[in-house]
Amino acid sequence: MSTINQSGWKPEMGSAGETGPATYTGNKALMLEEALIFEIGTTGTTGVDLADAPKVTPRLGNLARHRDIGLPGLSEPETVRHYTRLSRQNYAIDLGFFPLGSCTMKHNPRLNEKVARMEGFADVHPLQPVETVQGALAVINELAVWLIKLTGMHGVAMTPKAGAHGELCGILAIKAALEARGDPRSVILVPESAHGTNPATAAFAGYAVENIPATSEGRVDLAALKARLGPDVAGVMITNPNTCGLFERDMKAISDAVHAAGGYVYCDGANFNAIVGRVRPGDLGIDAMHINLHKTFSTPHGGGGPGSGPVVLSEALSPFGPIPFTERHADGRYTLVEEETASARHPHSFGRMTAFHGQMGMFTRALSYIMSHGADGLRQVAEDAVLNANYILRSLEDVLDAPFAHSGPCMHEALFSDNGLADGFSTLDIAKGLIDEGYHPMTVYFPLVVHGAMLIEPTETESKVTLDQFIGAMRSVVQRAKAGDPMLKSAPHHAPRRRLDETQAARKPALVWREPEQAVAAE
Amino acid sequence: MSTINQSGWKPEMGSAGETGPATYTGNKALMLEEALIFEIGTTGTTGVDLADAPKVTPRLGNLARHRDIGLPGLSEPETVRHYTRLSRQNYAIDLGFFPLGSCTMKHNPRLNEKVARMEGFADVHPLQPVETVQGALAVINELAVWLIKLTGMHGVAMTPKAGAHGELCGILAIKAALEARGDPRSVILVPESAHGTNPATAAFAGYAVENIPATSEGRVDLAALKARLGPDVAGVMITNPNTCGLFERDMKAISDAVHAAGGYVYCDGANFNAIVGRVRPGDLGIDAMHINLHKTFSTPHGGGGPGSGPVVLSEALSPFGPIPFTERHADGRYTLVEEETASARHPHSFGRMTAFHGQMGMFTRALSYIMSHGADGLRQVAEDAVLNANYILRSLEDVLDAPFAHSGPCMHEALFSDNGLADGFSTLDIAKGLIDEGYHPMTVYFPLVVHGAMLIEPTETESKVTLDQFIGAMRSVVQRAKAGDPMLKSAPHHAPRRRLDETQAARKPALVWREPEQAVAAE
Amino acid sequence: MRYLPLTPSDRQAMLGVIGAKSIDDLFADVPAEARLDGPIHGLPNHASEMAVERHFSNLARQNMTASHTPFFLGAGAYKHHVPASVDHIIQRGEFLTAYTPYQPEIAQGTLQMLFEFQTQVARLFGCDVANASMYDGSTACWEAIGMAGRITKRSKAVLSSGLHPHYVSVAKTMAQYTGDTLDTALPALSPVTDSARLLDAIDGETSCVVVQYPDILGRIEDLSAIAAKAHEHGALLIAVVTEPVALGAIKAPGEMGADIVVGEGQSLGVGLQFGGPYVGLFACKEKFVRQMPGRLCGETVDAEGKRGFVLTLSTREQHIRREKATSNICTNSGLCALAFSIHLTLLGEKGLRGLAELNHGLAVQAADRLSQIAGVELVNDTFFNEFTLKLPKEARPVVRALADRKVLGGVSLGRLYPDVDALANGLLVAVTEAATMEDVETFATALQEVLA
Amino acid sequence: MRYLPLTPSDRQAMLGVIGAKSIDDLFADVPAEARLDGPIHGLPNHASEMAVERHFSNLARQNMTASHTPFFLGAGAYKHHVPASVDHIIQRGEFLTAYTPYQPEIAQGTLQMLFEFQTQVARLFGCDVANASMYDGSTACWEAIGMAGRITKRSKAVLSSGLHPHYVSVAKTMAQYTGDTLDTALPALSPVTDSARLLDAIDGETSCVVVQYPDILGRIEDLSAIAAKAHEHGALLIAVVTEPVALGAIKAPGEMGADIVVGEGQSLGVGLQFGGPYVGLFACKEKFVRQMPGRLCGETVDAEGKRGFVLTLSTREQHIRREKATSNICTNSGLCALAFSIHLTLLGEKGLRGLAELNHGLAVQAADRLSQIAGVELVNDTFFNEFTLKLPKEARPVVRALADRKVLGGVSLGRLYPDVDALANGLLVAVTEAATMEDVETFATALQEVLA
Ligand SMILES: Cc1ncc(COP(=O)(O)O)c(C=O)c1O
Ligand SMILES: Cc1ncc(COP(=O)(O)O)c(C=O)c1O
Repeated sequence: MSTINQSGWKPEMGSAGETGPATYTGNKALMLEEALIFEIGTTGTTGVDLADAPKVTPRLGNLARHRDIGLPGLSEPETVRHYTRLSRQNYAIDLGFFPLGSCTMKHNPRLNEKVARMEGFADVHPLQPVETVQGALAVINELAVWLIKLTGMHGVAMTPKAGAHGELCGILAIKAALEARGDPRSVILVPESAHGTNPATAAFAGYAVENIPATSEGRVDLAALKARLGPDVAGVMITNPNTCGLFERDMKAISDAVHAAGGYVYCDGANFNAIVGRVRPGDLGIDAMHINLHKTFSTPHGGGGPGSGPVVLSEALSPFGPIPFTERHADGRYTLVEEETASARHPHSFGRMTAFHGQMGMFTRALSYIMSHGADGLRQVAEDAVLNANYILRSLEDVLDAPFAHSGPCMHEALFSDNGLADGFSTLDIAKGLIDEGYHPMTVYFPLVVHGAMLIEPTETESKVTLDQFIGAMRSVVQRAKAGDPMLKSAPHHAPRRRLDETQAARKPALVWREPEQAVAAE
Repeated sequence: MSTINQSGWKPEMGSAGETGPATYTGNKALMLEEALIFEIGTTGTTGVDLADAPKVTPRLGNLARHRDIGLPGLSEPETVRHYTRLSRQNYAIDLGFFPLGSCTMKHNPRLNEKVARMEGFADVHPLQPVETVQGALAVINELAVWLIKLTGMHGVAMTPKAGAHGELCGILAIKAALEARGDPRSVILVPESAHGTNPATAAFAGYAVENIPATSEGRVDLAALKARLGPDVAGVMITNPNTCGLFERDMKAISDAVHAAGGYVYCDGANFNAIVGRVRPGDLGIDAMHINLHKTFSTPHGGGGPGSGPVVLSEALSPFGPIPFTERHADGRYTLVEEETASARHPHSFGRMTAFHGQMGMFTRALSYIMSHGADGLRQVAEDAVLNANYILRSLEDVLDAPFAHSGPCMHEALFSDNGLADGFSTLDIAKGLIDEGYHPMTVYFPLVVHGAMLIEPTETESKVTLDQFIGAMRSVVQRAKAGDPMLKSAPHHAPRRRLDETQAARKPALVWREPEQAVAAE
Repeated sequence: MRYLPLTPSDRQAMLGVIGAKSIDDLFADVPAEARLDGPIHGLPNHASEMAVERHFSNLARQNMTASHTPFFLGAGAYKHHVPASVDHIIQRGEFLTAYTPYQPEIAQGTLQMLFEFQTQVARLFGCDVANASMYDGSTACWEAIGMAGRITKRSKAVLSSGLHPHYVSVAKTMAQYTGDTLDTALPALSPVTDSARLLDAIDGETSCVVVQYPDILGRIEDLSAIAAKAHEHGALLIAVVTEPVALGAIKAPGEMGADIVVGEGQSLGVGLQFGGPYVGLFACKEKFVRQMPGRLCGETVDAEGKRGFVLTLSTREQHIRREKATSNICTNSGLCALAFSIHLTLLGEKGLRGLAELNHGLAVQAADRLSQIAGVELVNDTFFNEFTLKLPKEARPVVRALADRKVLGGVSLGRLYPDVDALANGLLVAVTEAATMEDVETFATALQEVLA
Repeated sequence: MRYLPLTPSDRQAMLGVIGAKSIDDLFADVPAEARLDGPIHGLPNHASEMAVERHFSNLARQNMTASHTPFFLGAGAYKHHVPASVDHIIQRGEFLTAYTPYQPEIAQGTLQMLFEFQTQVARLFGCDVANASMYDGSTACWEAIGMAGRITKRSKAVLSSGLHPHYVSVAKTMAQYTGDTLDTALPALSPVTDSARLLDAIDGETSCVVVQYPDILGRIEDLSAIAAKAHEHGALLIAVVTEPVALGAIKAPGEMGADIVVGEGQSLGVGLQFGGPYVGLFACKEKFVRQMPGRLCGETVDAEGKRGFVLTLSTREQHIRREKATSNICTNSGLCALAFSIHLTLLGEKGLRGLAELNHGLAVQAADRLSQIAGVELVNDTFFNEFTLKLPKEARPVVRALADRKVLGGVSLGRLYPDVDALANGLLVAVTEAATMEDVETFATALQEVLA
C-alpha cells in the first residue's frame, strides 16, 4: 500500500542493527523519519493562495519559461510538518550543552528575535530615502558606538557579512593603507594555529601567506615573528585570545614590532567573548579586528549563518574603510555615506563590500543584547565564560591530556588532545560518544597544532549543574575510550543516524536530488 | 560529581530494559531527560532584570509576606532549554498524524498565530472605553456573523470559553426559556454515546439526566426517544454528526418531536467539521449548538486549551443568551451590551458566564481561518474530512471490526472495536504500538457504546501519502495484536517513557513536588 | 486551498477505494432538504494569506494599545511585561499543537509542565495542592463555591462586597439555576471592607465565605478572623486572587487559613488580549482534593521504574463520571498555564518579590501624586498596585475624556456597577511596572484638565 | 543578569576547584596596563528587557514601513509576502540555534534542508548543482568571477552595463587588489542592453561575461548568443539573478547556456530587513563543482545503510585547504537559505508560476498607468516586475517629495549612479503582489502632483 515511507527508505520489519524492536514506518515514537520534498510533493500542489493575476499582454520578450522547472509544492500543513520533523533531527543550543570551541555557542536571547522582527526594522527597504529610515540608521550608529567604545578603537566598518568577510575588510584596509603610502607589500604572517579563514582571506586578497611558529606554551613565538618581519610583510593576523584558548601575553610587543617594521596588525576577534569589558584590543596596538556578532554578541548561528562581522579600525586604517556607513549629525539626524558622498566625506575608502548596508537583522539583535547587559553585564560575561572554561579544564585534566594546562589559566575555552586513549580510539570516538550522551561534541581536530584536538568552549550561559553533568559524562566516555569499549567505537547508537560515510559522499558527489532512474517495481 | 541527572533519576550504566547501550546521563542523543525546575532552580536565581523599585513606605497593612514562598527561578538560557527539552517529549500535530477521534486535530495555520499577536488585539484591555477598541469589537462581530450564517441560526453567544462551557450556555438558555414561560422542567435526555461533558453539563445546571438508547446502526432510537418525551423533559442533547461518526438521519424528526413535547433541542457541535458548508444545523430544527473553535475552526489545542465555545441560538432561545455581546450600529460603530444596557437591550438574558468578553485570542484565529477558506473552502473542508475518514474506514474494515460499517458512509471519523484480537490484547495495545510507529493513537474506549472503541478522525489537513502510511502501519500493528506479539504488549519501546503506572498515581496522589524527605546520602 | 493537501487526483483515487461515485454519496445520510448545493450565499470565498493579514492589520490599527499609551487599567486584568522567551516557548509546535495529554508516554512535556505549574500555584497561594487550570478566575470562583457546597453539603455562600462584580454576576447566573443562595452586597467607597458583615453572616448553614484579596477596590485585609469564624461553623473560606503578582508582597491566603484559593492567572505570561483567553488558578487543602474540579497531574513511574507523570484522579471528571462529575470542564487553559508557569520560572521567588516591590512602589507614588489633584481623594489605606480614587464628578465620562487625550486612565466604578450612585465617582487605577513616572505625570495633568 | 546562570556561590565553588583566589587570577596573562579595573566608563549598565524593548520600539516607529505605504522599491531587494509559516519554522530552536552541521548524525535536519535547497536552486536556475548559500547576491557575483578565473586561468571579466551598480562596485573593490581586470560600462536609458558591446569584448583573454537577468533597469534579453560567443572563446557566461521570482515566468539562465548562475535569494522567505541578512544563491554546471566556493551538502549512507546527508567536498574549503581554498567563506547564510527553501516549497512550481504571473500582470498595468502621466516615459520594452521610467526632471528629489506624500515611489537612478547626468531622470519602479491597484493610483496621483 505505501510505496516509500517518510524516511525515503523501504520499511522492513526487524532490520539489522536497530536498537529495540523495529517498526513498520521506520519511526521510533518521537524520532521521526522524513522523506525529501521531491518524494512527497508534486509540482501541482501549492501551499499558498494568490489573488488572480490581471489579464495582460506579456512583456517578457519571447522568453516565457515553458519547460517544467521541477519544483515540488506542499500544502501548508505538510510544509510545517516536513520542516518540524526535520528540525527534530538537529541538535541546538536550545536543547543542551553545545561546547563547540571557537564558535561561542551561547544562549540566543528571544528578546533579540522579537526586536529584529519589529516592522520598523524588518519591513524597510535599504534604498528608501534616509529621511524615512532614521530609526534604522540610529540602530546601526548606536551599535557602532558601542563597538568602538568596547574595543577602544577609532572607527568601525559595519558592512561585513561574517567573520571571514570582516577579515577581508581588515586585510583590504591594510592593503589600501600600504598602497596609499606607496609601499605595497606581499606577505601576511599567520600563526599555525590560526583558523582556516585567516590564510584563506589573505590569499583571497592577493597576499602570500607564511606561517609563524608557536612556542611550546601555545603562544606566538615573538622572537621568530620578529625575525621574519621585513619590508615585504604587510601585516600579521593574530587571534587573541588564540585558538588554543590562551591570551597572547606578548600582544602589545607583537604590535610594536610589526608597526616598527612598517606592517599592520590584524586581530581575529572571534574570541572576543573572553575579554569583552575586561580588555580593550585598542590598548594592545592592533589596527583592525572583526567581531563576530554571531559569537560574542549572541545573534543566532542559524545552522550556518547569517552572521555579521563588523571590523573595528585604528586611526591609521579608518580612512580606508568601506562604504556605506552612517553619520550622525549635530541635530540628531542620520545620513549614509555612500558612493555619492564618499569622495567628499571618505575619499580613501577601499570601496564597497556588499550591495547594501550590512546585516541589519543582526545589528538589532546585537544591540539588544549589548544594551541588555550594559557595561557591567558584558564584563561579567567575559568573567563567567573564562571561569566556566577553567572549571572544565581543571575538572578533566586528570583524565585527558591538556597540552597547555601549564601555560597559565585558559581563557574562554579548554584544549585537550587525544593522547592516551586505547589503541585505535581517537577524538572522533569521544565526539560520537558524547552525541549519545545528549551533548553536541566540542570542536574536534582544530587547532591543528594539537594531536586530535578537542576544544571545549562552554560560554558564560551555562550553569554549574550543566557543567557538572557534562564533566561526569565526559569522564565516563573518556574512560570507555581508554578501556577500548567497542560500543563507543560504533557510537552514536541513539542519534537519528549512525556514523555517515563521508568518503562515499565525496567520491561520487550527489549534491542534488534526481528522480530515481527507474521506478521500483510495485510490491 | 553530578548528583542528579537531568531526568531526576540517578544515572546508572546499563540499566535494565534499555534499548541500545545505556548512557551516563540517561539521555539518548536527541531524546533528552529533564529534571524539574525545583531540582535545578533556586529561589535566588532569576531570569528577569527589573528596574529598581522606588523607595516608599509600604501600604500593605501589616500583611507583608515574610515566609519563603518556595518558587525556584532559572536564568533565561536555562528556562528556554528546560521548556524546549520538555516540549520534545510531546507528540503534536506539527510532528505527525494525530487522529484523535472527536478532537478534530487539524493543522493550526501560522497566519492565525501572527494575527492574534498583533498589538492591536493582544495588547488591549477588556475594559477600555469602547471607542478605543473598535477594531477588536469588529473582529468579534464579524466572526459572530460568519457563525450565524454558516449554521443558519438566529443569534450567537460568543463568551463561552470552551465546548463544555458552551453546552452550559445552551442548557441555561433552555432553562431560562422554560422558566420564562412558567414551565420549569427537570430532565435532560442524552444518548449513551454522548461525550461526558453532555450529562455533566446538564447535571451542573441542576437537571436530572436520562439516557436515550441507540439503534443497532449507532444512531438515536427515535421511537424510544419519542416514548420518553413528556412535560418533565426540558430538552435533549444530541451530537450530530454523532460520536460514532454517523450523521443523525432523523435529526429533523427528533427536533420536531421534542418541540411538539414542549422541549428544546441542544446539539453538541463538536463534530461540525464534518458538515460545515454542506449542512446548516438551523435547517434541522435545533435550538442551540456550541462550536468548538479549537476543533472546526483550527485554533490550537495547546496541550489542553484554551478553547472557545460560541453557541449559536434559535430565535426562540436568542433572547435568553448571556451578556456581554457586541452590537454593530448603522454608522459602523460597535458597542457592547453589558450589565448597564442589558435591561434595555436584552432584558431576558440569563446573565453573565465569564468576567470579560470571551476568548478574543481565539476569535482572531478562527476568523482568520474562516476568511482564508471562505464559503467555498469551508465546504471543501467538510468534504475532504469525510473523504479521508471513509478512506480509512474502507481501508481497514477487512482487518478490524467496524461495528457500524454498514450504517452508511461515516462522516469525519471511523469507528472500530477491538473484537478479534488475540487473547489478552486490546485497544490499549494497538494504541501503544502506534506510538512506536510515530503516530498519536486514535481516541480509545470512547464512545462507550462500542467494545474497546477506536475512533479515528483524520481531518481534512492530512495528505493521502500520510493516510496510506498510517493504514500500512495500522495493519501491521493489528496483525501483531492478532498474532499476540509480546513486544506489542510491552509497547511503547521508543517513547520517552514506557507504560506509566496510573494506579499508583491515583492511589497515593503526588500532585505537587515536595523536597525529598532526606537528602540521599552522597555517593 | 493552502491548508488542504488532497489533490483532485487523490480525491478520485480515494473515492475509488471507498466505492463511491462522488463526494455527494458520502453525504447520503443528510436529508435532501438540508443539503446545501454549493457554497453558502452571501459569504465571500477563500482569500490569500496576504489579504487576510491586511484585513486584520487594518482592524488592529483601530485599537488604542496599552504599550503606546499611558495606561492604568486593572479590575481583574493587568498589564505586565511578559518576557519574549515566554511567547517563543508557547509557540513551539510540540506545546501549541498537542492535545490534552491522554497518552502520557508521548506527552511528558505537557505533563511535567503541569506538575510544575500545580506546585507553583500551590506555593504561591499557600495551599497544599492545585489543579491543572480552569477557564479563568471568574469561572474558577463559581467552581469553588460549588465545591464548597459538595464538601459541606450546604448551599448558602456569603460573598464579600469586595469580590469583582463580574465574578459575582457569574456566580449569580449559576446560582439562579442550581438553587444555591448567595448573600451579596455592594462595596462602599471606604478604606475598610465589609468583613464585619461577613463575620455576622456566617452561620451553620453557610457553605463558604468568598473574599477577594486584594479586593475589587484594591484594599488588603487580613483573612484570619474570617477563616476562624468560618471554620468554627463548619464553613470554608474561599479566597479569590485576581492579581497574583500581589502575592510576591503580601501573605498568601492559605497562610491565613483559606481552604480554597482561586484566582486569575492572566498577570503572568498571558497578556491582556482584550479579556481572553486567560487562565483560572485553583488550589486547596489536600483533604479536599477528591472534590476538586478540573484535571490533575500526578507523579508516578513507568514500567522501567523511571519517574513520569500522568493525569490522575480522573474519576472526579466528566469523561469517567459523567453526570456525577465534580464539574463539566474538559478543555481548560493549558497553554496559558504553560505561559504562566514559564513566566513564574523566569521570575523565581527573587524576581516575583522584586516585581511586586516595583509595582507597589510605583503605585504608592502614583496614588500620592494623583490624590494631590484638587478634589481627588484616595479611598484606600491599603493597596498593592491598584487603588480607588474618589473624583469630584462622575468617573465614567472622565475616563472617556482621558481617552480622547490618549490616556487610558483606569476603570470607572460606573462601568462595573452601573446605576449605583454611591459608586459613580469612583475610579480604579492600576499601576504596574509598565507605567513610568512620566506616564503618571501625563495622567495627572490630563486628569486635572478634565476635572477643571 | 538574566542571561547568566552562575550564582555568586557557584562562582566561589568553581574558583575553589580551579584553585584560584579570584576571577582576576584567571586574567593574569593580560598585561597589567591593558587590564580594565571595572565596567568601561561612559557606557550604560544593564537594562531590563522592557526598557530595551521600548528603546527599539521607539526607534522602529521612526521608520516608514513598506506594508503600510504604497511601496515600489526594488533594485535588488523586493517586497514579497512571506507566509507566516516560514517565520514560524525558522524560529524553531533546532534550526535557529544550531551551528553549521559539523556533526551530521545530529544535524540531519539542517543537512536535508540544504540538500533540498541546493536542488531547488539548481532547478530554478537551470543548472546541475548549487551550493549551500553565500552571503548575498553581490558577494556571490564576485565569487563567481573568481571561480571563472580559476577555471579558465584568465583574469579579464566583461561586465554588462545592466549589472547592479553595487555588484559592480563590490567586484571593483576586489579586482583592484587581486589584479583582475574588469571591463565595465554605464547603462543607457534605452529599451535594449549593451549585449552588442559584450559580444564585441569577448576574446581569448576573457575569463567570463557577467550579465544580469532581468537587468538593473528591468530589461530581459536572451543570453544564448552571449553564451555561444563566450564558449567559442573558452570563456564562461555568468548570469546574475536579483529577482528569483522572475524565473517563474522567464527562461532559466542555465537553459540559455549560462555556466554559473548566481543570485540574490531575498525575494523568497527573507524579507526586506533594510538590506540584510540576505542570501546568495550559487549554481553551476556539474563539471565545475570542485571550483565552487562555499559549503556543499551531499547524499550518503550511514553505517546501517540508511540514507543521510553530510557536508562534502570540503577539500575546497578554508578549514581544510586554508590559503589554497576556493574562497574564505565560512559562516554563510544558512537560516535565510532555509527561509528561501520553505517559501519555495510552499509555492511549489504552481505557486511560483502564479506568483510570477501576478507580479508581471500588476507591473504591466502599473507601467501602463504611470507612463500615461504627461512627460513620463516607459524606457522598457521588456520587463518582469520592475521597469524604468524616464521622468521630465531629476528623479532623486521626486522620490523624496513622494516620500513626503507617504508614497515610497521607487529607486532613483541618481541614487544608484550619482553624478551621471544621462541617468539622473531615471526612476526604477518595482511592482509586486504586495501592491494593489489603489496603491498604483495613489502613486500616479502623487507623481503627477510632484511633477506638476
Ligand atoms: C577563530 C575564528 N576566526 C574566524 C572565523 C570565521 O568567522 P565566520 O564563520 O563568521 O566567517 C571563525 C569562525 O568559525 C573562527 O572561529
Ligand atoms: C463530542 C464532544 N462534546 C463536547 C466536548 C467538550 O468540548 P471542550 O473540551 O471544548 O469543553 C468534546 C471535546 O472533547 C467533544 O468531543
